[in-house]
Amino acid sequence: MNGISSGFGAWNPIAWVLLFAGVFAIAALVRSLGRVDSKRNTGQSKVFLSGNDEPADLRGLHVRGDHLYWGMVEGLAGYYRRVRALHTGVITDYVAWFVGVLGLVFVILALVR
Amino acid sequence: MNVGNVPFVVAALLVVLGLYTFLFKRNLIKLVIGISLIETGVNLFLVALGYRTAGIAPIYTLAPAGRMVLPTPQALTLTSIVIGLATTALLLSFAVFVYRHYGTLDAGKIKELQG
Amino acid sequence: MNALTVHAPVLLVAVPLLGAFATPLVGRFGRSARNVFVGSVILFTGALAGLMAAHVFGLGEPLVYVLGGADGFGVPLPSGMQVPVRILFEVDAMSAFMALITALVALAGTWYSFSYWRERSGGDLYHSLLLLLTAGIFGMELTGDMFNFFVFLEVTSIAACGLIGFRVWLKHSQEAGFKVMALYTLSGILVLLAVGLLYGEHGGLNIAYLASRVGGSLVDRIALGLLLTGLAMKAGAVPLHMWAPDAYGEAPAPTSAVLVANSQASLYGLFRILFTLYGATVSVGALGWILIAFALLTIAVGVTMALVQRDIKRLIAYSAVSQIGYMLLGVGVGLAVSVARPEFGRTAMHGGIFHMLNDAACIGLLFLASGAVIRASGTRDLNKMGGLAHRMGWTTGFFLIGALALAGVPPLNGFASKFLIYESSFRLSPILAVIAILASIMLLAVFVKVFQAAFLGPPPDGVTETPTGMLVPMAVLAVAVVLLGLFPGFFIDRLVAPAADALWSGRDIYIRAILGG
Amino acid sequence: MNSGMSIIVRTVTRFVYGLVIIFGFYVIMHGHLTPGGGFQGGAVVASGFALLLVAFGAAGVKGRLNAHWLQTLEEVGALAFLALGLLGIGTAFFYNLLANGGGLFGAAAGSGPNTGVLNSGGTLPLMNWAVGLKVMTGIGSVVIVMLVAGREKEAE
Repeated sequence: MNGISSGFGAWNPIAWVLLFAGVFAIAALVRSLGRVDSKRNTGQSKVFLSGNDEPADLRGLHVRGDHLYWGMVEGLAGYYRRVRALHTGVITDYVAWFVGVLGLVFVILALVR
Repeated sequence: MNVGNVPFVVAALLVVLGLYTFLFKRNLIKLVIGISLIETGVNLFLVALGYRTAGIAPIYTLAPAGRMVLPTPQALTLTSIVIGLATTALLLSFAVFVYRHYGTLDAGKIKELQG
Repeated sequence: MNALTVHAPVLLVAVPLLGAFATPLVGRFGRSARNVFVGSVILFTGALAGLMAAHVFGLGEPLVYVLGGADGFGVPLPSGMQVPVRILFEVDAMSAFMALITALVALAGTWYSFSYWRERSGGDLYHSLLLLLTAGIFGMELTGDMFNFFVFLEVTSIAACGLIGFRVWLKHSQEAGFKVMALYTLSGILVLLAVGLLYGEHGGLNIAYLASRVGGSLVDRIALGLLLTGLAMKAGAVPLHMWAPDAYGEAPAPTSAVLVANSQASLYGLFRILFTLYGATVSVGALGWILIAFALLTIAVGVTMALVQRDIKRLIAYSAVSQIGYMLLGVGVGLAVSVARPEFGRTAMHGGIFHMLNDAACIGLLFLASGAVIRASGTRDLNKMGGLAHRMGWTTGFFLIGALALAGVPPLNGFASKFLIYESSFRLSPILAVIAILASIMLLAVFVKVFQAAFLGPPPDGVTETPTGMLVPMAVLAVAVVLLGLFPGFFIDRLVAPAADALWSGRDIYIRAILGG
Repeated sequence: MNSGMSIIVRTVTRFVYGLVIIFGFYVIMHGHLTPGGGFQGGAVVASGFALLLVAFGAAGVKGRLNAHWLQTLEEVGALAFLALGLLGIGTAFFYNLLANGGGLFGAAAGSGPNTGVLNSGGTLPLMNWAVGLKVMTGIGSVVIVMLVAGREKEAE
């Protein structure tokens, strides 16, 4: 009753959660068996920033929204230039799209039986 | 009087004219007029659907003998006119406020929301 | 079967409508009186939707409610002829399912509004419009009459645009209001033209009556094209989606959540027309592939455009657009194979319909959370916010749940429905599944961006946790998301399967409920 | 700001205004018998309001037409309509409880051409009045709001 099946594969979230809990339990067990010899407030707990010192004032140091995925957006620049050009913001263009799709649907409906 | 298919032709013309206005005019007020034109065309189409040659209004009070036209499309048309009134009023109020904020009614210049 | 259940379909429209008109009057007695009134109206509506759904799902056949009389849907003339003129509501499992979705979202959105709407004036009319929108959505979902469908469509258009442009002092909301209203009106008029064509051809407006008469004639096809395009526009399918980011982005946050329910109601109308009204009279293969083409474009363009947005509301709006694509994909696959009826077609329908419920919960949650984010940071620009997680633990948690669920991360609910869509669309054509999965991964990337930009980073000054009044509706939706994710089998068996089967194989039952025989 | 139009228009408006409103009420009253009804009659009455506004200007009618009160009456009209619908909920929503029952608007009206009985139609005439109230006040307040919205700019 809990799982779902597509006739091709199956999915049971409770089993998945239990499995993950088991894996986490094993991981926690392994971790608890490890050595505890790291020391706080020494060089060991310092943030490593390519060898630079950690800035004293963190204010304003934040990876902003646009900084993420700029490489990907750059790679898809051609695609984005075209797609953004479609969203002109001019209402008449939107209506033109509507009329165009309407015509296309009419043509398809006229052709099929 | 036999009107034939004339109302349907006029309705189609009105719809096409309205779409033309909507596609090729840039003034917001003209766009609203275009919408009204399409609406009028559709309303005319609905009324014409119920028309019968030489029919009289479908009201029994002091009705002369004769065939009546179909009342349902008239009721539909009335409802659609009422809705059209509300949408037109709302669109025109938006146009007023857009003009206040942007200082123009040119649809080509009112495109800050894009992308 | 008590009186309340019998009258539930009409009361679901009448009660919010009554509330909408009475709200400005009650508002005279102060803000808290108005809140109590609106809150109890929407609670009562939700209870009615639940009652009606329980009844309809138990009944196994459509519940028919005739306005103005209990003696069937025809008026007998002196000549003995039955004229099918009465307006009626016909509620089958699909309608009841949609009513449940609407009730959930409207409940959360309205309760959220009480704390969200802080302006001194205008709150009465705002809540009035919100109730009007809810009434219109219920009407679209429950009606059994094409013309009534058009009327309720226009009611939702007017109420929705009133809400989008409600804050008249904001420049962009006016621009969005005009554009959205113009496009809504255009699609509404074309739906009316289609209704007129169907009326002229078959002499009736009742969906069941029309379904029994409709064939594949030229007029029927023109009407189908108009309805298909008009409703696809109102649902926000690419390339007719341009209004959607404007509308969702510029509306007040709780309204955006309810607007999603509005789009889904249009989608419901589209499915109702394709499956129940037209059935297999026009090539289902072609129609199914039209839907699939819409779906793929919607998924791809929606998610890629979401990635580059800088405005948080607009970003969520584009991801909402992409989710419409998943519903179209599931149902389109189901429609494309609905004559051959392989088992995976039914699975695809289940996925698509289940995704409507899941999407309403996750996107609603995200819009509500974005309202809290905007309230805290005072801006909608992702480049100017950051560090909210330091002070707003609950909001962060709810946003995370919504985002992960929408991106289809197991074990949350988005994955359960997308799983069914992937597996079944793979059976039709592997390309479909590949595009759907890739887009889902990209959606996760989109929300990583939002999460990083808004919640992580150094703590900002003067930010406090969201008020409890706004957190509780978010919590309700978050609990729904988690429950739907953890027990998908239960919900599919009880809710989704009857609803999807009402479309997939319920056409004859729908017609017989009205016409008998 | 010039309030209103010339003396000729104003004088004619004084004469015509009452007639327009009475005609509107007539159309509402006879909505169930003759062409027209709540919406049309309400629109006629509202056109009377618009006439006043055009002739006397926004300032000239400030005391007579109050948008606030119009909006309240609009809500009352809508609520009355819904309440009339709920009146028949014993049978079905919008069930015509009063028709053919004697009493208020309860006279039986025959089928086919007749001379028209004002006291017939059951809840229909009452609904016409509710709709008429809503429409006349609704359109009236829309006209006022739009006129004021247009004038504000000039006053600045």
